[in-house]
Amino acid sequence: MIRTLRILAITLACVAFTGMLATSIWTIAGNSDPGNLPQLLSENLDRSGVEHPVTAVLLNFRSYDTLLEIGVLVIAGIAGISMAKTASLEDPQLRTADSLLYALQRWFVPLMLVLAGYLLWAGADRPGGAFQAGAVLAATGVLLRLGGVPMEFLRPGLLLRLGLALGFTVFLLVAVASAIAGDAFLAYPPGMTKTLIVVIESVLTLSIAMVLLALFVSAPVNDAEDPEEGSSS
Amino acid sequence: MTLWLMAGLLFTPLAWAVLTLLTDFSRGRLVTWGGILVQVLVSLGLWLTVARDGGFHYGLGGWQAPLGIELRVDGLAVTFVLLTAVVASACGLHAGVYIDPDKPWHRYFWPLFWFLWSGLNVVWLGGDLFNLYVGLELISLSAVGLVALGGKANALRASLRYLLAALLGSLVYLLGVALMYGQFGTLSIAGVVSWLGVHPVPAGSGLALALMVTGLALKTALFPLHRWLPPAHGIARSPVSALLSALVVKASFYMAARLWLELGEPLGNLAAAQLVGLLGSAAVVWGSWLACRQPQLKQVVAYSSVAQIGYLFLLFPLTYSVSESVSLQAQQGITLQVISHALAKAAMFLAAGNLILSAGSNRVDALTGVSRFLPFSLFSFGLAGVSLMSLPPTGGFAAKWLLLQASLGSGQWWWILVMLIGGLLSAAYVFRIYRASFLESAGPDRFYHPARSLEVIPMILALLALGLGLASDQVLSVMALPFEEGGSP
Amino acid sequence: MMSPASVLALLAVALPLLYPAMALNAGWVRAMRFALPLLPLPALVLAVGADPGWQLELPWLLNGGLWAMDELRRLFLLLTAVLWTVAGIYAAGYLKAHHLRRFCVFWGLTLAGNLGLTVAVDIGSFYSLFALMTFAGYGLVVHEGTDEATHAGRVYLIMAVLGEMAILAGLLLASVAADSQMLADLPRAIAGSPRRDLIIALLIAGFGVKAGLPLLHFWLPLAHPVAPTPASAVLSGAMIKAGLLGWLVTLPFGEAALPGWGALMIVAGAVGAIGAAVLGVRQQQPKTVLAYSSISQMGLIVLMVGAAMADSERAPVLFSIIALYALHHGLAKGSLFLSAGITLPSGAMRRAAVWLLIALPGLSLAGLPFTSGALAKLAMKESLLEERLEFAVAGYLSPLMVAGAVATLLLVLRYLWTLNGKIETGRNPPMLVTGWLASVGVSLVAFWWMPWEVEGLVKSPEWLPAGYQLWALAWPMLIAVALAAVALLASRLVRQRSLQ
Amino acid sequence: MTSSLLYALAGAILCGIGLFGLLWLSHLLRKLLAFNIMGSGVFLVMVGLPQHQGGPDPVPQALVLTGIVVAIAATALAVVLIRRYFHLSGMTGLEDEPASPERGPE
Amino acid sequence: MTLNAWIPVFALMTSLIASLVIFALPEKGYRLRTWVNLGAALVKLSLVVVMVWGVFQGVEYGLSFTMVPGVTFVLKADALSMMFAGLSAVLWLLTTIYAVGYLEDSPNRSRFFGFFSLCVASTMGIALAGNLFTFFLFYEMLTLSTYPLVVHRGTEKALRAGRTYVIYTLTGGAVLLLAIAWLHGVAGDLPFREGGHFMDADPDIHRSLILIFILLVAGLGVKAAIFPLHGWLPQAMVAPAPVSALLHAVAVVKAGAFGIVRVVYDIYGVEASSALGVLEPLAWLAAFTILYGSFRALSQTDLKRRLAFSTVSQVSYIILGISLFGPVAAAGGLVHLLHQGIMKITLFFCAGNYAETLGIHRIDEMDGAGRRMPGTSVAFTIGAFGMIGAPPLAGFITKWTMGSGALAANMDWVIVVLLSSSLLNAAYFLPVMHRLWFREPAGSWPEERHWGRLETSAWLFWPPLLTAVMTVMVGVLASLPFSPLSWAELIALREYSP
Repeated sequence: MIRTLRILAITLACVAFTGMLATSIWTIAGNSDPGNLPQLLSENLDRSGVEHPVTAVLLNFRSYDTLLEIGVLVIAGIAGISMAKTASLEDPQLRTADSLLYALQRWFVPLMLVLAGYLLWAGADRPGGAFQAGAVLAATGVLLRLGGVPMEFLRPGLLLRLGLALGFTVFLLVAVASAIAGDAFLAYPPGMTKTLIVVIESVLTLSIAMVLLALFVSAPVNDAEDPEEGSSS
Repeated sequence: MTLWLMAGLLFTPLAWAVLTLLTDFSRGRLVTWGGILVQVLVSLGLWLTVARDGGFHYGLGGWQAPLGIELRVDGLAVTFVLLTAVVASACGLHAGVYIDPDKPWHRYFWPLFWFLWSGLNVVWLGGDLFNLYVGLELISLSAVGLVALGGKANALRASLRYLLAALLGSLVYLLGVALMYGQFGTLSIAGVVSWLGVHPVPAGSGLALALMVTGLALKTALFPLHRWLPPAHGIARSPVSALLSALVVKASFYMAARLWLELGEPLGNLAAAQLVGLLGSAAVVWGSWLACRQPQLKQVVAYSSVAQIGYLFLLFPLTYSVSESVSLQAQQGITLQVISHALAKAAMFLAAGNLILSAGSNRVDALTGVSRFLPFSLFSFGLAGVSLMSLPPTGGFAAKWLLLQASLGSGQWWWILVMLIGGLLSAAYVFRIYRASFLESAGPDRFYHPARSLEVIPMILALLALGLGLASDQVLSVMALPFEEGGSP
Repeated sequence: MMSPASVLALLAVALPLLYPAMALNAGWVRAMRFALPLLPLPALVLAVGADPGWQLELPWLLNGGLWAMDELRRLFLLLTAVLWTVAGIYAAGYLKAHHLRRFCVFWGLTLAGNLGLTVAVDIGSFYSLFALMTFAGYGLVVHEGTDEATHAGRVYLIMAVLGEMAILAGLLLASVAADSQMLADLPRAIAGSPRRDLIIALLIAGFGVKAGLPLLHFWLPLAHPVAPTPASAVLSGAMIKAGLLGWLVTLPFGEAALPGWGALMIVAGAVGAIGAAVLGVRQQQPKTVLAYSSISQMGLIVLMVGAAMADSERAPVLFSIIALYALHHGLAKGSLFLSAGITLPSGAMRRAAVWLLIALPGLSLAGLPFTSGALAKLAMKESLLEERLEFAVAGYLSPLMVAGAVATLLLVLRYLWTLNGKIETGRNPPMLVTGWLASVGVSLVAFWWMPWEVEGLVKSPEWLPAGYQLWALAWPMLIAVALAAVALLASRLVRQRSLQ
Repeated sequence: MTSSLLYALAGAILCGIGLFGLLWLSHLLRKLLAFNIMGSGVFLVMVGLPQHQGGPDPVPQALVLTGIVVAIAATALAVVLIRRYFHLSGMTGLEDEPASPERGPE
Repeated sequence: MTLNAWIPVFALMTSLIASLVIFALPEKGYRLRTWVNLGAALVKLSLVVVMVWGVFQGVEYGLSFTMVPGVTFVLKADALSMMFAGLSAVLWLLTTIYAVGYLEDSPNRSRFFGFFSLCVASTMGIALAGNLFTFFLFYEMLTLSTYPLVVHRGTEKALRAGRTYVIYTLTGGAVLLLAIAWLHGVAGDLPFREGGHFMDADPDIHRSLILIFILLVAGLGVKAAIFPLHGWLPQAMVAPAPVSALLHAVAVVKAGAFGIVRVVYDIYGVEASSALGVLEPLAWLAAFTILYGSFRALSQTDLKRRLAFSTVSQVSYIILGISLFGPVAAAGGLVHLLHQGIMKITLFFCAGNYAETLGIHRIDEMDGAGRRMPGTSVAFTIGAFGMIGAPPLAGFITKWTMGSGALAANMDWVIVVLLSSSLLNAAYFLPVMHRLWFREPAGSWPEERHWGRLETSAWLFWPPLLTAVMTVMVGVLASLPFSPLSWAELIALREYSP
C-alpha cells in the first residue's frame, strides 16, 4: 500500500517535473534572445590557435573549466585508488585462457592505440580531442587488464600517481608559465598556442586514460577476499 | 601584484594537490605547511588589496566574459576566501597531527584536501555559472573522497549517500544552467543581470533559477533534503567533518545566495521566498531537535549543522521585495552567520575530535568526567557552542541580531520566533554535551591526552568566532567596498 | 573637641556594646563576670553630671544622629543606670559558670540598647537601640534553657517582633509626616497628621508591648520569672520603662487634646492595674507575682499617660509625675526581684532583718509613708485630682487609684507569702548580697538624694506628708491587709476542711 | 519547432525518467545508471535549447563535453565506492541499514 | 583615546585576563593561582575606587565602538554602574578569599576559578554597559560563565539544577533579546541616559513600548527571580557556597535587578514609565514576590534553600523600590542592591562554613553551633538581623528609606508589605538563631573538621566576619558621603532631575 502510494507520488512528481521542464523549454525556445556569443566566438577563433570551435572553447576560452575538469578526474582517481588493495594485481583468475579474447587483444590493442592518437590529433579541427582519445586509451587498458595483463604501473605507487598527475601538472605549468611570461593566466603566448594545446592534449590523454583505468582496477572484483584492509583502523 | 595574488589563490592549491599526491603522508604534511603559509598570505594579501582598492573582475586566460570565464573579486568573495584560508589551514594543521600517518591510504588525504580548497576558491570567486558547476563538482568529489577515506562500510555508505545527493544536486543545478543559457545566451551572472537590466523579464525563466536553487539547496542540505549530511559529517575524520561543515556546505549556499541576490528580484516570487524561509525554519527546529537526541557526539554536531544551515535560508524571504536597508541587514546577517558558523563549527568538530580521541568513544555518555582532564578542548567546544547558541558577543549573535532587525524591519515577525526557538534548542544540545562532561566520575584519569597543538587549534577558531561579534562591523564593511564594474588588473 | 559629656555618652553606649568582644578570648571570660557592674558607670556619671541642654551630634550615624539630655531623659537614664549597676553587682555573685559567657554578652548588648535609647533623640538611633535591647533581651529571657524559658522566650520574641514592627510603622509614618528624623519633631507632626490616629495606635501598641499594656502584656508574666534573677530585675525595672519612655517622647502630648485616646488608655490602665492584681494573687511563683505586680504598676502609670493624653494642658505636670513614679517603681521593683534570689541567713535576728529589707521596698511600692512610694503616690494623687482635669472620665481616676493601691499591696503581700514558701536557708555569695543591699538602699534611701531639684519636674520631696495625706496613703493599705487576712483565713479554713 | 528543440524536449523527458529512477530505485548501481540517464537528459537540454541562426552553438557543446567528463569521473568513483561497499557489507542499497555498531576511536 | 576611556576596559579586563591566566595554569599551581586571583581582585577594586571618585567629580569614563552595524558597544561609568561595580569588586575579593579556603583540596579548582573570574568579568561588564545591547552581551556571558560553577560538583543533582538554571536563564535571555531587538527597531540604539529616552515619546508607539517593557521585565525577571520566574534559584543552591554567595549576592540575581533598574531609569525614564502605567503593576508584582519568597522560605528545612527563597524575596525589594515613583523610594531600592548583596553573602558564607566545618546542611542540625563556631554565628546573626530589617543594620536603612519613599509617593500599602516581609523574615530567621545560640548541641556534628586555633579555616573565617562588619557599617554610617545610601541618593537625584 505504502509502496504503491510512494511510487504514485514519485511518478506524479517526476511527471510534473518533466512537464514543467518541457513547458519551460518550450517557452524559452520561443522567446530566447539569440546572444552574440557564437559570433563573438567565431570572431575570436583565430586567436585561439585551434580551428575547431569546441576545442577552442575547451582549451582556450574556457580552459579554466577544463583545468578544473581534469582536476575532478584526478580527484576521482585519487579517491578510487585510496580504496584499492595494496596487494599484487597479479590475479591468476583474471588471466584468461580464452583464445578469442587473446586474439582480440592482439588485434585490437594496436588499433585502438592508433585510434586514440587520431582522435587526439583530430581534435584541433574536428570533433574529437583529449578526452575521447583518453577514453579509447583507457578502453585499451581495460581490454588488456581483462586479458590478464598485469600492468604493474597500476599498482598504487609513485608511478601511478605520477601518471595521474602528469596531464594536470603540465596543464598547470603551462598556465603558470604564461603568467611568468607576463601574460594573463591560462593565456597562451601568441604563436605557441597551437603547440602548447597539442602538448596539453597529449598528456591529458595519457592522464585521462590512466585515471579511468586506475578506477577500473580499483574496484574490487566480486569474490576477492579482503580480510585486512578497511576492517581495522 | 593582483595577478600574482590571483594566481596564488587559484593555482597554488592545485599545485599543492599535485605535489602532495606524489609524496607520502608525513612529507605531504611538510609540504602542506608550506602551502598553508602561501595560501594564508595570498588570501590576506588579496583581502587587503580589495579592502584598499575595491573589487574587480578578473578574466581568465585573457578572455573577458561572455567568451571567457570571468571571476568576480569583490569584498564578500575575498572575505570568504580569507575565511577559507583560516578554517582550512586550521583543519589542515589539525589533521596533520590528528590523522594517523601509518595508514597507507592517508597519503591521499593531502591531495584531496588541496583540491577541496581550490574548489572552494573557485566557488567564492566564480562569476560564471558553468565554472561554478565545475567548482562544485571539484568540491563534492574531493569531499566524498575524504569521507570515504579509509573505506569502512559505514563510511562508504555515508559517502555514497553523499555522492548521490551531491551528483543529483549538481545535475539539477546544471539543468538550471542549461535553461539559463538557453534563455539568456550567456553564462556570466553579470551578463544575465545586465541583460535583465535592458529587457523585460522573460516568462519561464523562473524555473531556471528555481532549479539552480533547488540543486544547491540539496547540496547545502536544506531541510527535507538534509538526510545525507549527518551520516557523512558524522562519520568522517574530525578535520574532514570540520571542513565539510564549515566550508563545503557554505559553498553551495554561497552560490544560491549570490544567484538569489542577483536574480531573485526579477526571477523569483514571494511564495518561493517564503517557502525557502519556511524550509529553513523547519531545518532549524528539526535539526536542533534531532541534535538533542543523538547518542553520538559527532552526530550531535552534524545535526547542529543542519539546523544552522536553516538560518542561512532566511536570506531568501528577508531579501525579497523588502527595502534596501532591510535587505542589506539580512545580507550582512547571513554573511556573519556563514562566517561565524564556519569558524564555530570547525572549532566544534575539531574539539569534538579531540574529545573523542581522549575518551576513546564517540558516544556522548563516554564523556563523563572529561571536563576534569580535558578542560581545554571542552572549553573550545563550549566557546564554539556559544556562537552556535548565538549568544553575545559571538559572531553568531551579531548575525542573529541583524536577522532579527531585518525580520522586524520587514514585518516578518515569524522568523523571530524561529530564531529564538532555534537559539534555545541549540543551547539544549550544547548543554547536553556539557552536562555529560561535567558529570563527575569516580574513576581516575582514564583519558588519553592529545597533543597540545590539537587542543590549541580549535581554541583559536572558537576565539575567532567569538571575536567576530566584536569586530563584525569591520568585517562587514568589506562588503560595502566599491566594486569596479569591468575593472581589471 | 567633644565635651566630656559627649565622651561619656559615647562611652556609656560603646562600653557595654563592645564588652561582648571580651568573650572572644577564653582567658577573659572570668573577668567578664566582674566587669558587669562597671558597664553602666559612664551612664550613671552622665545622668548625674551632664549639663542640661547637652547634646551630641553624630551626623554620620544612620540618618543623622543626635543624642541629648533633657530632664525626662535624665531621670530615665538615672533609673536605668542605677538599676543595671546594682543588678550587675548582684549578677556577679548570682551567676554560675554555666553559659556565663553567653549571659554576659547579652547583658552587655541589652544594657547598651537600654542606655542608648534613653539619650537618643533621633529616630534612627532611638529605634536601633530599642531594637537592640529588645532582641538582646531575648538572650536573657531564655538563658536558663528550660522548656518554660524557651516557651517564654518564643512568646517574648513574637510579641517583641510585632511590637517592633508597629513601632517601625508608627515612626515611619510620623517621620514622613514630620519630614524630620528627630523625635522632638514627631508629636507636633503626629497631632497635625491626617493619619494621626493610625500613628498613635501603632505607637501605643508598639511601645505598649514593652510596657506591658493589657492584652499586649502576656509575655511579661512568662518572661520575667524565667529569666535569671538579675535579668528579671532589669527587665521589670528598667526595660519595661523603655516602652514608657517611647510613649512619652513620641506621642503628641501637649499638642492636642485626645480625649478618646486618653479614655482608652485610662481604661487600659485600669484594667491592667486591677486585672493584673486579680491574676497575680493567684500565682504560686514569687517572680510571677512580681511580674503581675509590674503590670499592675504600669497600669497605674498608663492611667496617668491616658490623663496626659486627654488633657493637653496638664501634660507637662503629669510628665514629671510619670517620670517620678517610673523611677520609684523601677528601683523598688528591681530590689524586689533581686530579693527573690537570696537565701535566708541563720539566726532569727538576721532573718528578721532580711525579711524587713525584703518587705520594705514592697511596702514602699504600696505607698508606705516616708518611702519613695509615698512620695510617688501622693504626687500622683495630687495630679489626678478630678477638678484639675478636664475630660470626661477624670472622675473615675481617684477610685481607680485607690483600687490600684489596694491591688499593689495585695500583690506585695502575696509575693512575700509565696517567697516565704520558697526561700531557702544558706549562705549568699557576697556580691549577690551587696547587689541586693545596694538595690534596697537605692530604693529606700538614695532616692532622696537624687537630683530632684530640676526645673519643671517634681517639687522637692516632702519628708513628712501632712496628716490627711498619711491617712490617704494608709486606708487603702489597711483594706489590702484586711483583704489579705481574710484570704489567709479563708485558705486556712479551706485547707483544714480538705485535711479533714 | 526545430529539431534541436526536439532534442531539448527529449532531454526533459530523460531528466524525468532519470529522476524517477534516482528516487525510486534502491539498488545503487541502478541509481547510478538513473543518474547517468538524467545527466544525458540535462546534456541534451543544454545542447538542444540554444538555437542560433548560425547553426549549432559550440559553447554548450564544449560545456557538455566537460560535463560528460565530470559525470564519468563521478560515475567511475561511484562504481568504485559501490563495489567496495558491496564487498564489505554485502548490501546493494542504502536503505536497509544495519544497526549501526558503535564506532571506536577514530 | 584618553586614559579615562580605557579605565572601564581595564576594570573589565582584570578579571577577564585573570580568568584566562587561571585556565592556562596547571591544576597544581595552587599558590600562583591564588595570587593571580587576589591580585586581580585588588587591582579591580582600586580601579573601581578611582572611578567612583571620578564619577563623583563628574568625570566621564567610557568608550564605544560599532560592533554590529547599527549597534554600538558602549562601556560607560556612571553613578549607577559604579554602585554595581563597587559591589562586585568588593565582594569578588572576599568571595575569592573565601573560595580559596572553601575549595581547598577539592578537584577542578582551575576550572572553578577560571569561570569564577569570568563570571565577575561579566558582572563588571553588566555594571559598565552603556546600552542595552552591551548589557545583553555581558548578561548572557554571565549565564554561561555561571553554569559551570553551578554544576561544579558534578553530581546528578547539581547537573539537574544546572539544567534548570540554564533553561530558565537562556529562555529569559531569548525574551530579552527579542525585546531589545524590538526596541532597537522602534527607537534605534539607545544609550543608557539618566532620565531615559521616552519622556515625550510618540503616542503611536506607546503600545509597543508597553509590550517591550513587559518583555524586558520578563527577560530580566528570570535572573532577578521575580515570582513566576524564580524556580531556578532555590535549585541552584546545590552549588558550592562561594558560588551561591556570588549568585545570590552579586552576580546573577543582581544582574537581573540591575537590568530592570537600567530599563526603568535609563531607557524608559522613570517619568515615562510612570506615564505608561507600567510601574504600578511592576510594584505589585515585586510586592507579591517579596511575600511569596518569604512564605516559601518559612517551610524550608535546608539552610541554603531557605536562604535562597529569602533571596527571591529580598531582590524584589530593589524592584519594588524603583517602581515606586519617587526619589526616596528609588534610593531605598537602589541601596538595597548593595545592602542585600552584603547581607546575603554573609549568610551564604556562614552557611558554607557550617557545611564545611561541621557538615551542617539542615536547619535542625544547627543546634548549639554558636558555641562551636561563635565567629561565624555572630556573622550569621548579624546578617539575618539585617535581613529582618533590624536597626541599625543595612536592611533597616533600606526599609526605612523605602518606606519613607512609599509614603511620600502615597503608596501606603507598601508599608504593609515591608512590615509583613520583616515579620516573615523574623519568623524564619529567628528560630535559626535560637537554635544556634540557645540549644544544646546534639552530641556530635555530622562531619566535623578541625583547623587548630580558629573555629574554621582562616580563609573561611574572615570573609563572613568582614561582610558582617560591613552590614553593620553601611547601616550605622549610612549618612557618610560615599556610603551606599548617600550614593543611592546621588543616583536617585540624578535620575529624577537629569
